[in-house]
Amino acid sequence: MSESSPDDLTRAVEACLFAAEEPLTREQISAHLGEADVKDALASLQEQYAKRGINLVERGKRWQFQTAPDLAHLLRREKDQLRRLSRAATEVLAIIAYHEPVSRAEIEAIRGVQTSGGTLDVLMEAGWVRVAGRREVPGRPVIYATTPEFLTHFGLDSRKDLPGLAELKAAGLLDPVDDAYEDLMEQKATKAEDSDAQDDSEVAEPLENRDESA
Amino acid sequence: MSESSPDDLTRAVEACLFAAEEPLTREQISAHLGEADVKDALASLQEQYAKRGINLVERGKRWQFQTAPDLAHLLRREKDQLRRLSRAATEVLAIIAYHEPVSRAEIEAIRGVQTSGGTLDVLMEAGWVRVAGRREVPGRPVIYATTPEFLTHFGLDSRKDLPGLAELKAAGLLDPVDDAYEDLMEQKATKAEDSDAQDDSEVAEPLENRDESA
Amino acid sequence: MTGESQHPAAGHRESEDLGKETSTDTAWEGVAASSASESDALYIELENWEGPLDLLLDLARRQKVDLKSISILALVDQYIAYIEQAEALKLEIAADYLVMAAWLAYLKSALLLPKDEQEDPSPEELALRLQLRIARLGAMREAGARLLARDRLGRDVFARGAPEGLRVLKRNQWQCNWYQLVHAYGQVKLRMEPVVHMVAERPVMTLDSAIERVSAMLGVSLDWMELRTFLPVNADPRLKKSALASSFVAALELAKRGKAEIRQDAIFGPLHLRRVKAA
Repeated sequence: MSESSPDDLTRAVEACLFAAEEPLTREQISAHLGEADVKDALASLQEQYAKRGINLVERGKRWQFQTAPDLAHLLRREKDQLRRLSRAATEVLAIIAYHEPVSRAEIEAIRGVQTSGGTLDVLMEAGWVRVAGRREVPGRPVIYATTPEFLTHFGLDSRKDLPGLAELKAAGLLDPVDDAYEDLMEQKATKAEDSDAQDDSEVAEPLENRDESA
Repeated sequence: MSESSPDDLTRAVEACLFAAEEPLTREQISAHLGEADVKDALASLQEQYAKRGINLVERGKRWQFQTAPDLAHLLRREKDQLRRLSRAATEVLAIIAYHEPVSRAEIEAIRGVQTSGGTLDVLMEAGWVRVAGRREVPGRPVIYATTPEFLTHFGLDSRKDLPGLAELKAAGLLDPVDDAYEDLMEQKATKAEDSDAQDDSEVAEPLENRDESA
Repeated sequence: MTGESQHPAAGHRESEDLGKETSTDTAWEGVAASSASESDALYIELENWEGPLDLLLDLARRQKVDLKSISILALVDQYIAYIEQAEALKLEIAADYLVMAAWLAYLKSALLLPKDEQEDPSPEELALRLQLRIARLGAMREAGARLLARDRLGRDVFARGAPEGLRVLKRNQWQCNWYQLVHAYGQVKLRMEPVVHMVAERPVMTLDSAIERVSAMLGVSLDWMELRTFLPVNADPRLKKSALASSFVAALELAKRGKAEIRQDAIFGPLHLRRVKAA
């Protein structure tokens, strides 16, 4: 650190992020520093801090310093205990995060149970969920989505970072039941055709297998 | 920084000071970190941060991170915003200009409406009005007058350049409201057939009134 | 109430929900205490299920297979057995659990029927859809647990404790020009001037002069004449308006006196006047 002292812009970006009370976008940092381009400075700071007790992280396009996760046990204090999220709230939060934007009816379809208004209130009060407009269908239901604070709190760079998102998508587990059912039926139909086609070559296959095992 | 990654104790001290809500003594830091000796860690951190945008400083045996002094100006950015003077403020300014020096009570007597303190504050913030002493009458009310900036802004050599009532009248600025109303009706009659413009002018009046109350 | 499959202990259930990434903070609220008596435990658990689908998900997890390959028939049996036990213990069971039990019993019987007697949608389709729903809920349950187990701000990682804060000082640039200034003064002076009502002198045509004028003009011709032709030609527009109004009233008056007749061909159309020939 002492060997290579950072340039002025990097120092300015560093100071800005340190002093800020909340995560800053690149644009906000630029605005504070006379519209300077801070992209490289952020990248170099992120690298410089990677192995320190403090890290520079990007959460949904907003940057902030925070303590390194492996030091959690040293820093956690009694008063820091977060209010526990109820099971219902956790589930609703997950559904909103992985499906956003979703209406209450859609949340209820997945959970198979009515969601009390209080559950959504808790999530909105925590600042993790917001009303994201209305769906343009009959009844114009309100739809919900997650907030930048959600990403910050759960240490996600972006929504793509949600744990297991790619796998869930690939497995079709984020599609509505109706769609998933129809997909399954289609797959079955094509499989059936394939196996019909295979019937003709039934004789050939065992031979091939035998070859392989030899 | 990346060349020599700090040891675990130094990292822990770094994170501790970063997350602390107030400056910490060496003993307090030790207490957080299982009574480890943090003297060397503090010294090396102080050196590592010496040329950065953030410095580690000791003030009265307490340690804290703070923004480098030469960057302090970055934390307070000034931004101009253009704002139109409200109608009430414009009236008060005009009264002060024509009658200075005047007390608030006199302004109110001329306007026939109570004047909020905020209005005078705005005019003083704009740099057009100043407190010009007190009137030597019971209660010794503060009296207000215009400033040289006022003359400059309005392109006046002196207050005597302000048009008199007779001139205002001649310029049509003091046309009696009744006449103005007649004219409006006349315009309406001609416009009535091909446009709905009259609706707009009807809406405009209440809006202006609202301005005044602001 | 015999054995694990019918009487899942609350503690066991919790650890299954959370999976590997469990940390102490992520525990669900209000999980039953293990010291509770058997009936209490069941009761508390029923309170803690988030609806029938939740109970089904938990029973399905107990089959210890991929949710895609659970046996729906076994699941139906387990669910019904569970509800029956709760009923036997005279526990209050929410209606939706009973509805689900009835529906599952129907599904089971349909699944056991010979294929050709089946209705649409087929019980296989219903079973598959139920399985898909359970899998979706399971996926979200796991996702929630994994989310809560992440390095969370304020629990695992910390923001700066005492940031100096970035300030944007907004400096107002007030705008007002000379015209607005003097105009405002004029308005104030006007507002505060003693109010004097001046009745503006307007050019008008009185009814009497209109009657005189219209009857005179009617005397010229026996043909229908439009009302507007009675008006003075080069008059001030304001006088014209007044003349139109008084001439109209004059026409009505003359008609009333039997000296003229009035015709109008269309609504809002021009009015025509004609002298009534002396009998």
